[in-house]
Amino acid sequence: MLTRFFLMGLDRKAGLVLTVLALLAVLVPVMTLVVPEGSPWHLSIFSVSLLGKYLCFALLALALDLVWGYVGILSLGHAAFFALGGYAMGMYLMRQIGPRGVYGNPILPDFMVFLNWKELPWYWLGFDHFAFAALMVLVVPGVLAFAFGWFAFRSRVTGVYLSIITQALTFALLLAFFRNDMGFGGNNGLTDFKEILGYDIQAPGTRVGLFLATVAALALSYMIASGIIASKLGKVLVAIRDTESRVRFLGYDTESYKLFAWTLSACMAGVAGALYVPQVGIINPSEFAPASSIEAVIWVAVGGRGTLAGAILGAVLVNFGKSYFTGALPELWLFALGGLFVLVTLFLPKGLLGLWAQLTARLPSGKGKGAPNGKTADQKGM
Amino acid sequence: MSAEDTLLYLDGVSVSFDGFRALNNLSLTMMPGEMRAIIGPNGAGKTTMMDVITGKTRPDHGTILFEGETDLTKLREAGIANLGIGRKFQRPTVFEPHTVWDNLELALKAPRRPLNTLTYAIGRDDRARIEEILDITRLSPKRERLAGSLSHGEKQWLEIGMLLAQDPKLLLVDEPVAGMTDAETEQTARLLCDIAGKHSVIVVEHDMSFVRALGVKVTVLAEGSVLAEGSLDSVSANQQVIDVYLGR
Amino acid sequence: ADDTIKVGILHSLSGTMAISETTLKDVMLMLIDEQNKKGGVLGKKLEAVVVDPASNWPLFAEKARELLTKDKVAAVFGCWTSVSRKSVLPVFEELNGLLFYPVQYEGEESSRNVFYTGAAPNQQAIPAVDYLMSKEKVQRWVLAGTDYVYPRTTNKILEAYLKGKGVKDEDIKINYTPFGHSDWQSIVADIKKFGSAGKKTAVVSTINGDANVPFYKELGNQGIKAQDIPVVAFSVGEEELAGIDTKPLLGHLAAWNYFQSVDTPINAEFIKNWKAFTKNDKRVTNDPMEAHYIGFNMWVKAVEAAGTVAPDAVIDSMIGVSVPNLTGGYSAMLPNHHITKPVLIGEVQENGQFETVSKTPGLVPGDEWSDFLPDSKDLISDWRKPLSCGNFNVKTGKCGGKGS
Amino acid sequence: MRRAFRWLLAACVAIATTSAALAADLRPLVQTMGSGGYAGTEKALNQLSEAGDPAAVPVIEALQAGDLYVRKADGLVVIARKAGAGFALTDPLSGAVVGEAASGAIDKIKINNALRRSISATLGALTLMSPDPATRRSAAEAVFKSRDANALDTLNTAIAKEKDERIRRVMEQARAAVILTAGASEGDTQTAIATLTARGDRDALALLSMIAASGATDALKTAAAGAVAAVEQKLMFWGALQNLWYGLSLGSVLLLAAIGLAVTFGVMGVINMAHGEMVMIGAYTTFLVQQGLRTYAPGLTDLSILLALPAAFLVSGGVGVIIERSVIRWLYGRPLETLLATWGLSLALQQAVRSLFGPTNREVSAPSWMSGAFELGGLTITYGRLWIVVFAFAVFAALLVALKRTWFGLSIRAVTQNRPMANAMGIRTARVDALTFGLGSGIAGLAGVALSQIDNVSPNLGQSYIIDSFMVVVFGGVGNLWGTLVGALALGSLNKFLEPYAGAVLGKILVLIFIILFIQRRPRGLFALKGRAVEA
Amino acid sequence: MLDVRSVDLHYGAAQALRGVSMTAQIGKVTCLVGRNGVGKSSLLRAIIGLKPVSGGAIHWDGADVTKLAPADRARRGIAYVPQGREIFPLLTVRENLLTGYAPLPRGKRSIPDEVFELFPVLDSMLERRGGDLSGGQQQQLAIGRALVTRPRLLVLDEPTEGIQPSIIKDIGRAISYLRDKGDMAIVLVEQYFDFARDLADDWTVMERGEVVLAGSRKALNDEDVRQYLTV
Ligand SMILES: Nc1ncnc2c1ncn2[C@@H]1O[C@H](COP(=O)(O)OP(=O)(O)OP(=O)(O)O)[C@@H](O)[C@H]1O
Ligand SMILES: Nc1ncnc2c1ncn2[C@@H]1O[C@H](COP(=O)(O)OP(=O)(O)OP(=O)(O)O)[C@@H](O)[C@H]1O
Ligand SMILES: NC(N)=O
Ligand SMILES: [Mg+2]
Ligand SMILES: [Mg+2]
Repeated sequence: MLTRFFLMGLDRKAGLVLTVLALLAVLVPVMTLVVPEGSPWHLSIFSVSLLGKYLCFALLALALDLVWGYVGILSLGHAAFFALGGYAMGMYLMRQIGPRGVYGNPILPDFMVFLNWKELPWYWLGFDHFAFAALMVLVVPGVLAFAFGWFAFRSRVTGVYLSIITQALTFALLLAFFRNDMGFGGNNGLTDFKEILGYDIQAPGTRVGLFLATVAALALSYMIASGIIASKLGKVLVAIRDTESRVRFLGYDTESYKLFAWTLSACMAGVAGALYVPQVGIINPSEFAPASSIEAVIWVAVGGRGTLAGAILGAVLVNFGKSYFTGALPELWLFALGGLFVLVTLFLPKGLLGLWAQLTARLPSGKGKGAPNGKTADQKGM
Repeated sequence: MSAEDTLLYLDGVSVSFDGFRALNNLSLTMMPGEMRAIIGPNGAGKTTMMDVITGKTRPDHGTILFEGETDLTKLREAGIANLGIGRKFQRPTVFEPHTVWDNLELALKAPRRPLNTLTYAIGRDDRARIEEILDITRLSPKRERLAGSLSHGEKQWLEIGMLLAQDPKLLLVDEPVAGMTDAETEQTARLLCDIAGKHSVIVVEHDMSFVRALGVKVTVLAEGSVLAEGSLDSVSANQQVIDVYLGR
Repeated sequence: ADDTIKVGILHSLSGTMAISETTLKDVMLMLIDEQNKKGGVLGKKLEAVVVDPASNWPLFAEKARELLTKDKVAAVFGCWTSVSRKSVLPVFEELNGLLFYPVQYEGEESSRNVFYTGAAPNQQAIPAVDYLMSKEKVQRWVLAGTDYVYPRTTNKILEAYLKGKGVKDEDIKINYTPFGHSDWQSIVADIKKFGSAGKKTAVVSTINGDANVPFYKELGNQGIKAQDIPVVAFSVGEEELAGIDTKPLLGHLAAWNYFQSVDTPINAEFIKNWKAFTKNDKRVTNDPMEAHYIGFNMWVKAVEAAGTVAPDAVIDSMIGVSVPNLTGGYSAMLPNHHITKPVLIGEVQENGQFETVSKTPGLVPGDEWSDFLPDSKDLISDWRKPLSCGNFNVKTGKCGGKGS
Repeated sequence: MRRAFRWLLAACVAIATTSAALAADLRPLVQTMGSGGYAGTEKALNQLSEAGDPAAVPVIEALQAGDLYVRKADGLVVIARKAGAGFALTDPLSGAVVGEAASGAIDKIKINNALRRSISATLGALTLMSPDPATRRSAAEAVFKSRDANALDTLNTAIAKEKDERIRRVMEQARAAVILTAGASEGDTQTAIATLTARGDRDALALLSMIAASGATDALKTAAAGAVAAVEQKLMFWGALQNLWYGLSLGSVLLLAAIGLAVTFGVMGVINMAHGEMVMIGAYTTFLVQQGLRTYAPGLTDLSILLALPAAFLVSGGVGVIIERSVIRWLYGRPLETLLATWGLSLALQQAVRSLFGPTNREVSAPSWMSGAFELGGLTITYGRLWIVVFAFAVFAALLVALKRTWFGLSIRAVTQNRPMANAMGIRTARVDALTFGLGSGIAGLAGVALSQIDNVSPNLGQSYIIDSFMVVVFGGVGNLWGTLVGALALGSLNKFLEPYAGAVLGKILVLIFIILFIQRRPRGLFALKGRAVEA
Repeated sequence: MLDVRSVDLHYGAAQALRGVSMTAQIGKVTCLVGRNGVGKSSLLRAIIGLKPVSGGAIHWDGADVTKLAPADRARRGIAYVPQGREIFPLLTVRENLLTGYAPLPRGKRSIPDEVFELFPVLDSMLERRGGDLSGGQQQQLAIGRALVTRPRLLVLDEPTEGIQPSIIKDIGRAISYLRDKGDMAIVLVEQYFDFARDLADDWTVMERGEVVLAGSRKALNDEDVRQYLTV
């Protein structure tokens, strides 16, 4: 049954995405660890972590696209789930520092020591175990999303109202995590990690390992998401996006559908955050900033909303652009990026992948999925 | 009359919007298998009555019972639909980004929980049923078309098809033949007559030839309550009905 | 290998911190330019590599890595906020790079790869409070700050310090606000209230960045005069004042290690060059700029002493290097990678400058581990061999903080 | 201006009432002001104060104004005022012209806060008998603050001579403060307590609490304690009102920031992420206007804000029109993509301003009529905030009228509700769209003018208001102008109500949580549109 | 006179109109009929200008209006009663009617009495929001709104849809009245055959995007037309 579910989502596009990911999973380790450093085919560890970071963002974008592209819930607070997953992982990593912190306190992280904390707060307990932390990576964002969604969907909060309260949620979390009193390191966040599962976090092997884990998580999430989309559940979700009330009159309890997709999406975002933190080496409240969530929305839009592959493509391309431009055009890059966003909206109304869809639609087997001109789907959306 | 034997039982239902009474102490009963035509002036409250039955609008007062026991005013839309009450809207409302086929598949009677739909695989029976409905609605050639690209009348047909696919106990049909040619009107009337018997149907229409073709009991609503009830001929002869509705 | 030596500049040019950091990028470009006019370093020209970490902390780490591995810079001058420094710190330690950090900060850190040219708390906060206590006879204190680590830690240190001086709990009021806080009406009114209890009151402000302008505007409008309730700030310099009408703020204070108004020939020269370099007669100078000036000159000197830009050699030769600061003395790099600096207290003037009203007689050595925090008072840092330790515990005689 | 006037008056007094001999006595004291750094100046000032001779007033005022200098050549203390390239020197006591000097030839006598305090106290004591009522009044206030026992005799004389009831009251309060601080007979103390209770402000409270805690007799202590209670009661009442005012004032800032968005987003449905940048452009326009006036018409600088209003409206509005014509117009019916495009525009606009004006704050100074504060009962109301409140309401009312009562407003609403049909009705939708977006942007520009008075004029200005603005519009109910008004005021007041209890950070968090919970109860905002019309 | 000359129209790749030509004379009602989806509404959209044509030309009053925006066509006296009403949901009934002022010069801006005479219900609901009206009331509003513009070419897309019989009769009378005033051309798309037959001066019959039959009522008998409407 499970295989059938996964196979269902496997169309040509999915095949392409998975092939690319598989290629990455093979090529990247070889090019970094096997190919000698002088060779033009060598990939530096720096690039591996960078790629890993892009893929984490891609996973976040995928999660967002699931709810926005297919259910019409425009979350302007998805980075909150990402950050919570990241914090859960960060807490584990902090605990792994052990007595190697500057104050040499075996239990308390440095920031607690210098703020005179005497003992570990209760919510830090258990995070010295990887399994517990890994569970929390799913549970914390999942439970928050479930609770939030349960109330919001039941109250029939939709459209911009939903978007804005998701933004309020992440903004409130931002302010809360900024507070040193919260016990998460305030603005400085969690950083200076040493090892993960006993491996030196900066060792090339570990970095490649983390990268592979990210590829695997992204591939799995992609398969889950496209499986859902291809199922009848997916059709119900799209119908909800378009005309929710009509779906209700057909007897579907739309709230539980939305809650399902929403919670699943939050968990995916949490996983993305958890993989992100060890690769970039820091988690701090700015991940909760509303702008981070908006950026994630932008990645999806650039890639093509409602096309899972587009979300991935958009996240990788925009972030690659950001990395590249901030180095190459440090004083002009905002023009480049801003201009890119404007041009994409004007000339690629369905995102980069819309271009692909347009091209393939001409081919005889194109079944013409998606709205005729993007109009109907968007009018009600958000 | 006791509520128990009825399929639908409305008693003293009132709805007002900002002081305007759209339904005024409306009472109406439907027996299982019955088909009823409802006519009445524009703004009489016909659509509002359907809204109240299907949970779209909450009544200010009054009782609405389904199958003599279920209090519909306590339920939400999906719950009501799952009891077996289906509806066609006055303005055709279909899932525009879905194909005609998918619209029907979504409407098709089947378990409605998320897990059910996640694991749903279309079977031979379901396929056959959809084909059948496509034939009835003459949308077969357009099965792969997106519903959003259908013309007005085609959407009307698609929505009727969706209602059939749902296979509800009670069908609420709001102006099914608006925008249809005379021939299609006749065909629709036949279709509804076929359905009646096994199902109960409430039809709202302004097309008198259509109502005549149905040949069922007619209820005339005006200003939110029942003005007259009886055969079409008897209500057409009613002077009040002529004054407010039929005209000269 | 090449005929240039690359120097990385890691300051935000966009986002919330651009307002402060862009200037530091410019001053670095000027310093590098001047050095090149003098013939460069080790006979090679210096080449600046500018990147924009965009006020985004993970991006700081990424850009640091890029500078060190891709551009192979010999040293990096950068960061402003503590979080950005914390974010890049593991990168510099892993890749054995050099970071010069030019901003006053909360202390409690000493890395082999970082040189802290801004003030530690004992080079700014403590002397400022001393001044208020002795010269302004302040007895009651409002510690107002932005809610993040630098103000929190500074206030923690100050609280301990003040209590040590006999200030009672009820005479200390601590208030935190979010970043970018812009509505100061009630807080300023509260300060006024707190200050009208009959005891001389002062505000110690660790309010950061954007929040300062509305704060001072509100102070001015509600008529809090420096002679009644003076405000001493640690994050307000000439650059920040340039955005405010300073007439109502006459006499409010700031504690720094440098003011543009400092009347020394070397400073006059610096200011002249700066205005020429930026082609803008109105550009002001400030303390973190001086810190970069000192840090850069120290690096040049250390590289020349070591004869190479190889990190290990430079790190070793940095300690003890002494270069002129802009206030007329010499600043020296200490074994704890902090430097010696004079502490100046200045009062805001109508022209947006500070007038020095107090200057420490000698130079104050930067103290990385505060003596006023229980867990750090036994720690010292000394990067000279053989100790080579950033957190040596003098009680246990071991490197590595309190533990083993 | 006023200072010069006062100086003149004081100078007249000095000449009229003092003999030349006395002035001669002061001269050596004045001469010592320039030596010994702050401590030396302070010492000389104290001696001047003890001398109690009003002839010293011009000297001290010059010191306060930073006009007192030492001539390097001979150490002579002079008043120096800028004249042409150099300075015109006068004798501080006689006012006689001494000569001229280049700026390098004289040294300013510097003052610090401690000195400023002494100066106010001394001037207070010395000017209690000034013929100018305003001077006397501020002198009395200065003495009240300094509680300088030296001033007691003069104060008594002044009270006896004072004819103006209100000034005498302040003098009596000053006297009470001096007495309570220095200690006096029980009877005098009782009177002082009564006087201060009548004053009833925080300063009075501080003094009264002091007596309540450490009065000489139990009777005094009880009297003072009673007075403390009475004053506290009163202050609490005013405190609550004050808080309400803060709420209103914050609310009107939110309203101003949000109201343009209520047009571009609320009415037009454009998720306008560049709204904040329109505000920012308005603020920079204000800066430019002020800068321009400073250079070309310095006399009009006080009016710069007024001139900036139309300018900012036109500039921001113009930018809005350009944006609409070039980008937004392709996106109607695709509201989500407006988010992407306007976000891009917002990045580019920020960077453009950064490149043009530099990354740092720009100074926009407050005109005199927007500076300072006045007391209204126990309320302190700053002029700046007051004008912003008035302005916010004026803009709101104007917009309301424009949208509800004019043909243009009707076209806007028709176009935004059904663009093709409006076009078919004969409404030129393209023009209406451009003007509507321009209107919203122009209003944002107006907000920028106001915000330049209380916040940073920096490239980040807009970013700090965009989220709040969206919250306000959505909280109030999208598409409902009244909702925006009430939403802004409600959120502002709630914030100010929470702040004293929870602190600014937690207060803000609580407000956000409140918004989340509130939307659960009213999923379409405060002033939700109901009925078929919206569901359709 | 309206003169549509071999117009083509596409939705994306799908062609909805193929070389359609028709005319409508001043003082006459031209009835356009055909089964669902044959392209009647598409033709009307082309005439109004809401959908650009991909070939052919549209002339009105002797001028080529093919390239004009809908608003400019409205200013030349073309008014439209769309299928599905398309009233402005959040405007009140009064405001909906006032939008009809757009093409009128200031002096002529008033609501003609005949609107309220025809549809008294509108008069009693002036302050209600258009979107709250019942379906039939909205249809009446849509016709009323078009009349406010004092059109010289009135284009109606199934105006009787959802309207109670007595008012259908009123609308029929209104259309004949407007025709009989002699200064207006009327194009009427109608499925309700009896209604159309009573009003039609000329017929145009469509099938699959093409005009298959056209002519005056005298020239064609009912059965000629009807054959294209059966299933
Ligand atoms: N949300 C609302 N606000 C105000 N009035 C409303 C609202 N909903 C319905 N009405 C009014 O209630 C009355 C009944 O409307 P309803 O749609 O039920 O009429 P109907 O009988 O279906 O008419 P029709 O035959 O024209 O479809 C109408 O006058 C309508 O204007
Ligand atoms: N927005 C659209 N996108 C794509 N195709 C469309 C669109 N609107 C109409 N069509 C198609 O164009 C053809 C003509 O449609 P049109 O609406 O003109 O028909 P009609 O004659 O008015 O039918 P009805 O009597 O049902 O209103 C139909 O096949 C329809 O599917
Ligand atoms: N180090 C600071 N000022 O954040
Ligand atoms: Mg109806
Ligand atoms: Mg049609």
